[in-house]
Amino acid sequence: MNNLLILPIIIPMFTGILALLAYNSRTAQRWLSVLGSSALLSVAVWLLVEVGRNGILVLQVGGWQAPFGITLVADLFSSIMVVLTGIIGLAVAVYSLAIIDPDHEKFGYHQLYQFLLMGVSGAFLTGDLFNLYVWFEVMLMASFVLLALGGGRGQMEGAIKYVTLNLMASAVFLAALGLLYGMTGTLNMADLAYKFSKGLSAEQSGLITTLSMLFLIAFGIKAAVFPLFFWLPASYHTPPVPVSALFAGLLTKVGVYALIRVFTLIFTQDVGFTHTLILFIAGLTMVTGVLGAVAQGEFRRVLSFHIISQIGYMVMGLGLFTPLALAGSVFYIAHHIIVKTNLFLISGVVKHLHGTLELKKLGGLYQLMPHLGVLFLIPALSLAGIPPLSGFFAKLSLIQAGLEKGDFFIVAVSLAVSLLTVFSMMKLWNETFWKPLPQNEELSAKPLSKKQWISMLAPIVVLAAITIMIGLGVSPAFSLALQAGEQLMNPSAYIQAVMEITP
Amino acid sequence: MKIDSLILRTMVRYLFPLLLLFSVFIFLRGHNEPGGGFIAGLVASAAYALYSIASNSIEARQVLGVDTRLLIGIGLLIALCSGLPAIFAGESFLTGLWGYLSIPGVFKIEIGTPVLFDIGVFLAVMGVTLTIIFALEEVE
Amino acid sequence: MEIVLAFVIGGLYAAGIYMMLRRSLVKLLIGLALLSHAANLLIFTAARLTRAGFPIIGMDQQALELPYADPLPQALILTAIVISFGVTAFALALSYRTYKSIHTDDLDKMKTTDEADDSKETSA
Amino acid sequence: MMIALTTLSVFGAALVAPLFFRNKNKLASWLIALLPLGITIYFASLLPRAAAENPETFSFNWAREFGANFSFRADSLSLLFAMLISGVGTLVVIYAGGYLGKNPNIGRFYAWLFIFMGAMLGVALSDNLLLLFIFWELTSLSSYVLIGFEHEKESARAAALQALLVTGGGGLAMLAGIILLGQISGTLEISALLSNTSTSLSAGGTAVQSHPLFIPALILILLGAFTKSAQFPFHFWLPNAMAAPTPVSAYLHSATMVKAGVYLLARLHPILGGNDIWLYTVSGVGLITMLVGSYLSFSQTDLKRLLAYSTLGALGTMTMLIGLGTPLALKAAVVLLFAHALYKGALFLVAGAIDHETGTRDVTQLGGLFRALPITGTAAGISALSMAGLPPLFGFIAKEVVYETGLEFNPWLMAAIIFMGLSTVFVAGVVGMGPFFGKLTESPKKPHEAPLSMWLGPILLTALSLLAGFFPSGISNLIVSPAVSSVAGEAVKVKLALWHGVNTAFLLSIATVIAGILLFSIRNSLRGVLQKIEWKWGPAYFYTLSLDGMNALARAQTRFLQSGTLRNYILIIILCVTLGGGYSLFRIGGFDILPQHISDVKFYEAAIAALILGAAIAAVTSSSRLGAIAALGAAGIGVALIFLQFGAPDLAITQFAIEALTVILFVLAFYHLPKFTQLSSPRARIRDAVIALFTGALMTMLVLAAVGVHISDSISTFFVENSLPLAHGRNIVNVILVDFRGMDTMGEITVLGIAGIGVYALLKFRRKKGRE
Repeated sequence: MNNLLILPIIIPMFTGILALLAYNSRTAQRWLSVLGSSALLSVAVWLLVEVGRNGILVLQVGGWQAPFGITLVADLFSSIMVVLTGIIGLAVAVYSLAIIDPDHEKFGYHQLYQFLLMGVSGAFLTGDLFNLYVWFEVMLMASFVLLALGGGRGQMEGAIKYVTLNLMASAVFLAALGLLYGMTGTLNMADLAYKFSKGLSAEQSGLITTLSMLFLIAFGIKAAVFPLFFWLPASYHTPPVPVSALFAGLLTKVGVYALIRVFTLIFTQDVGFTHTLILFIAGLTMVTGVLGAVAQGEFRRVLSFHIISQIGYMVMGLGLFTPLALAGSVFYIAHHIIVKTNLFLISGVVKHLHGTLELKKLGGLYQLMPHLGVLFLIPALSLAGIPPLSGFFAKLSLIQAGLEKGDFFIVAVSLAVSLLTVFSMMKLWNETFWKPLPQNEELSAKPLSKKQWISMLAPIVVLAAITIMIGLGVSPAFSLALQAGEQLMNPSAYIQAVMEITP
Repeated sequence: MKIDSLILRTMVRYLFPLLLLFSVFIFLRGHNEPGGGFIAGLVASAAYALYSIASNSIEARQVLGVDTRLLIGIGLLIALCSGLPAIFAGESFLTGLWGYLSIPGVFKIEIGTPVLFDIGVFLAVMGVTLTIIFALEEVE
Repeated sequence: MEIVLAFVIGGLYAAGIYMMLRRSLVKLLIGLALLSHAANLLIFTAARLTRAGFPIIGMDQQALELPYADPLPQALILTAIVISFGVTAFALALSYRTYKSIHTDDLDKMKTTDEADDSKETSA
Repeated sequence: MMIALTTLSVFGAALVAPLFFRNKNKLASWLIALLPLGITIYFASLLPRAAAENPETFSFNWAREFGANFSFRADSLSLLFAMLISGVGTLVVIYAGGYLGKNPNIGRFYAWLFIFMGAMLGVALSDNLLLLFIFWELTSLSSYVLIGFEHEKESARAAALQALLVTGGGGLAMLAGIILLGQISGTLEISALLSNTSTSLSAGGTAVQSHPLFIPALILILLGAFTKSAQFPFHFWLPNAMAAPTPVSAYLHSATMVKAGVYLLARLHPILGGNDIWLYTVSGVGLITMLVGSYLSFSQTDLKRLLAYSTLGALGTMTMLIGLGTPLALKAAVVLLFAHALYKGALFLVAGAIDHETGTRDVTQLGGLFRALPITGTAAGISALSMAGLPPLFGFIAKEVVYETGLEFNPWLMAAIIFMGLSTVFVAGVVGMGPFFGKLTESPKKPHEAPLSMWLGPILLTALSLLAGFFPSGISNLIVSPAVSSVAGEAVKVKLALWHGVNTAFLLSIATVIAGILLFSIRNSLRGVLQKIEWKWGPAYFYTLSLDGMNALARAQTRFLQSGTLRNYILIIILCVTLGGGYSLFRIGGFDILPQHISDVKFYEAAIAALILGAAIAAVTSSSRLGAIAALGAAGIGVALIFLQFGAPDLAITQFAIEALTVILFVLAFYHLPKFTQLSSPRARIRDAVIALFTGALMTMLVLAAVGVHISDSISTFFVENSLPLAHGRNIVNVILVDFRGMDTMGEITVLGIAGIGVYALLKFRRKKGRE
């Protein structure tokens, strides 16, 4: 029993509700959003510290013993993810204050924002498959509205695709869930793992593997892996920048999280088939994503396709399925959440200055704001894997794991993709910062107050600092990831903690 | 959407309180018989929805008295808060705490936080349904 | 009966998917609604069927008599129904809004956000 | 400790440099040059210790998990290289102050220059391969920014990107190689690799080299070294990188960065060398590069490109020599490395001064400048003599050793070396003599002597060439000998002398110089002939081709995958479900899993089933919206009846209510939406129908399988038993909803609440006028 686990869920819920009740006051909502996000970050850090100190924490919600009630579980992986949610939540909340439209605020921006955080935290913490479905829906519903809020043509088209394809994912998930319950009579993930670990007949195990395909597809859509990623590039560049930033940082990672969770805990019957398939998908995801980015001519579209490509790396760790590889995935996710959010936030500054993000129309920013240039380079190079930034170690660990395991092909692919990432990041740099401002284009910045500038740039600076810190102080950060990887590879501790059985 | 009909209006005048009563009834029996907060919420909103069809959404909103979005918030808040006493009692979040509400000899009912939770569900569902219906009606 | 229902479920899925593959946004929505019927029925069937025996303990009883229908999937389906209601309502509002701003419900004409090289301003 | 601090202090200088130059202080560059100067002196003070095989080291446990330690080691090879970096660096820092004095972005320039310098020092001094790699990549990055310093020019941006992609790509290969090497040998510390008996050849170990993964590791590491040192076929980036400001070219592209690859080869020679692959690959690639660079330098007219191609020739020579690997060859490599840095650095700086003072770098437009630029001209002339290999300059000694090495092997190799020698003499003449002597030609700017900051560097470097020529033994004992020992992996005693007496090498050398001078005298007609030969199919062509190809591929695949058509997206997802599910079912032969305990079918149940199916078909085929909605509602009611029939009254009620509400919402919304139209072609419809039916069939099979396979009993018994006593409720479904699984319901009403907010926002949000 540890009610700390519920706080990352109910703090944003509470904040969201208060913001909803204060629907008439923009000021109150803005304050609530920042305060609530800060509180979320604080409890998340607290949770991580507790988990680091005491091992896996469990809360049987409602006091009903697993597997009967709903169990919340925080292992290292979960709590790392919740901390990241807190960081991004706060950063984007502060950033939003500067540039989000008053109309958006009037129609519930801050409320939806908090509900989204609630859904994300819930998804990271739950130990129950159906409950995971519910959190997914909370998250999705909030993201639907945020995506469509106040939109014109592009935003609506993006939203239609996003909504439809994500609903398909939910439908597949729900069907898989129903079938799984039909066979096993339980929904608790640890209980499922426990029951499977007691031995399955060939027929049973084969059917479970078949179901795992459905889960792979459902979570794969949410994670945006090949060939299920279409909703992402269709929509991520359409909403206001803070919304893109939040989505880019957190949402796909929930899908990756779910993939890693179920394919380390539950579906390990036929690793030779499932995880090899996952590795294959990872490679294709990397390649198609990065090629997509190369083909784009708009700042946020380039970034969106890069998300896909990077998802490939995260999934690659799962496909390799060794402690080091999973640690690499965890580290990669952490790194990517920080870096990608930051890049989107920077795109917002660019958009503010230029009024557009079409690369053709951009230019001259290095001359104008050299500091912004440096702030861009830090996450961009980190994403490309230039040492000693966080992205380098993320890739390094995966490459090491791949080479150790002898999967040379995927290593070669990941290295080649890495080079293409450099290429397209430098394309952004070239077009936005180095290239002189094209003729007959002019900067069209609406004046911002000093306060607005601070709330826009402070999150960017802080996230960049985190990237550098993770890079230079990689040892503590990665040893945490390694522990998380070990926990994922040996789920017995997880099962014992949830089922409260002693070995 | 508005249907101007005397018969409808008269009918609604009688139906409206009946439906509200019925929703309370469904809510109360929900813990032991088919029913519960969700369905009760739907029935209650049906009452207001009918009212708005018979007159208009502005009047229906006036009769309701609170903004529908506020109703959603209150419902969610009650549901959330029903889980909190358990925390202060040293139990897991959402653990049901039960007590008896009674006037000796007159009546005695069991009351617990899950009932509170169900009230939250009731209000939230009502809030959502009415928000949607009124908003749709007000689309030009 | 499971076999019959399995085919009904298959039919509902097929119908839903077929509708989702149409070019009209309106048909897509109907397809989604059909899919949610299919999913609900699937959970219900996969968890095995029992005739009669409501999972409700009678006022005069202290325990449920066998056989009874499994209450858990019912609760799950209830949750799923409600969620899909919310989603459907939202999707309807979304398509209304889309139609208002694009003036078509032909999905094949909603491609601007995916065209890589166009210079049209797409975002708001 | 100090040794790590030197590197870090240079990075520190990068941070403060922009502040230094903020108020255009003329002395700033002199002041900040004190840092690399001090570092050079410090390195010099370490030489005796290094020569005595007791090098300064420092180690700090950094990224233990990756085997990356912050460890430094200053042996003679490292110090030789590090002193080049900091020494030439000092001069370049001063020089750039004059060259870029008026540039508003000079602060930024220095910041990146110092980052580069720090990274280079890191490469030279790292004792850990991963740490070395990190610095290595930093040099690529900083050189990217430096090459693109004049980033308003398209050509500068393209050249910067090209350099980054080529060296960065090689770097990535090298990374894989390093990791493999580390996994084979169990350590990434260079000193440990060198001393470990299982890894170092000279220590007698062959375990590493006989490992099956050794050859891939070797080749990957070589790729890194070759790209960095612009070896064939990756050489094309170097001439293009001349788009950089001249101080950068002098520093990066002649004295230091391009030599990093050579340094790496030298450093790892005792570990990776001594096998045929090393011998043939390294010396072969070096040889080709030497020939290509030498050949291409004949036809150039741009001062910097001339120097760049001749640098290619020199880099090729060094690589070839290290590939050959005999003590003599290694000695030649080290001496050439040193001598080349001195004379080529000086000549690059001179080229910059000429460009700066006259406004052109085209040798056909330059001549007779000596009168106007006497100091620069002196430096140029003497350095050119060193380059041409004339005594008593250090270049002469270097050339003699290289020739001796050639003679040690075979006549063909010797011939190739002589070709290189010819081109060296030629370039020395064209760059160092041509512009200063002969007739004064018109130039865009009226020439003046360059300022002190810009001639100091060439003069000092030239002086060093002279000094080293006169006192070769001192240098040989202090640096060259121990450095060659490091490269060889065993103690090698090296003697350098200015005068060897008349031997074959000397005679050949004299002949080369004479022939070179002849070529120089007919340079214009020679160029005319050579420039007619076009090399369309060079590696640069393939670079462009592959870049364009990649771009085209990217666009094509994106247009294909991300087509914008939602139907296709849905189709692909559905195909994934069908294929993934179907294949995995097929794998286990699961198509015939059938339920064992099935309940019979009652008539009215069959009727409900028929109702649902009929409604589904009607919904699909209906041509009117209302019809489809009615059919949808009918299907929903059918589902509700099934619920009722099989013991789920709550579900049935909810389904009825929701169905009614949904139908109302559909009708209300469709009121505002267009009518059904037939949009798809009949073929598409048939295709979709087939796919839909397949998927439906799969779902049917899965349901049957799920009903048939029973792994464990449902947890529901618990709810049934505890609902009344513990949760105080008789309606178990309701108790599950509000108590046992209250969290789900909390989430569910939140979803509903959000949907409410969303519908409200979508319907009520008015876009401001004029924004769409």
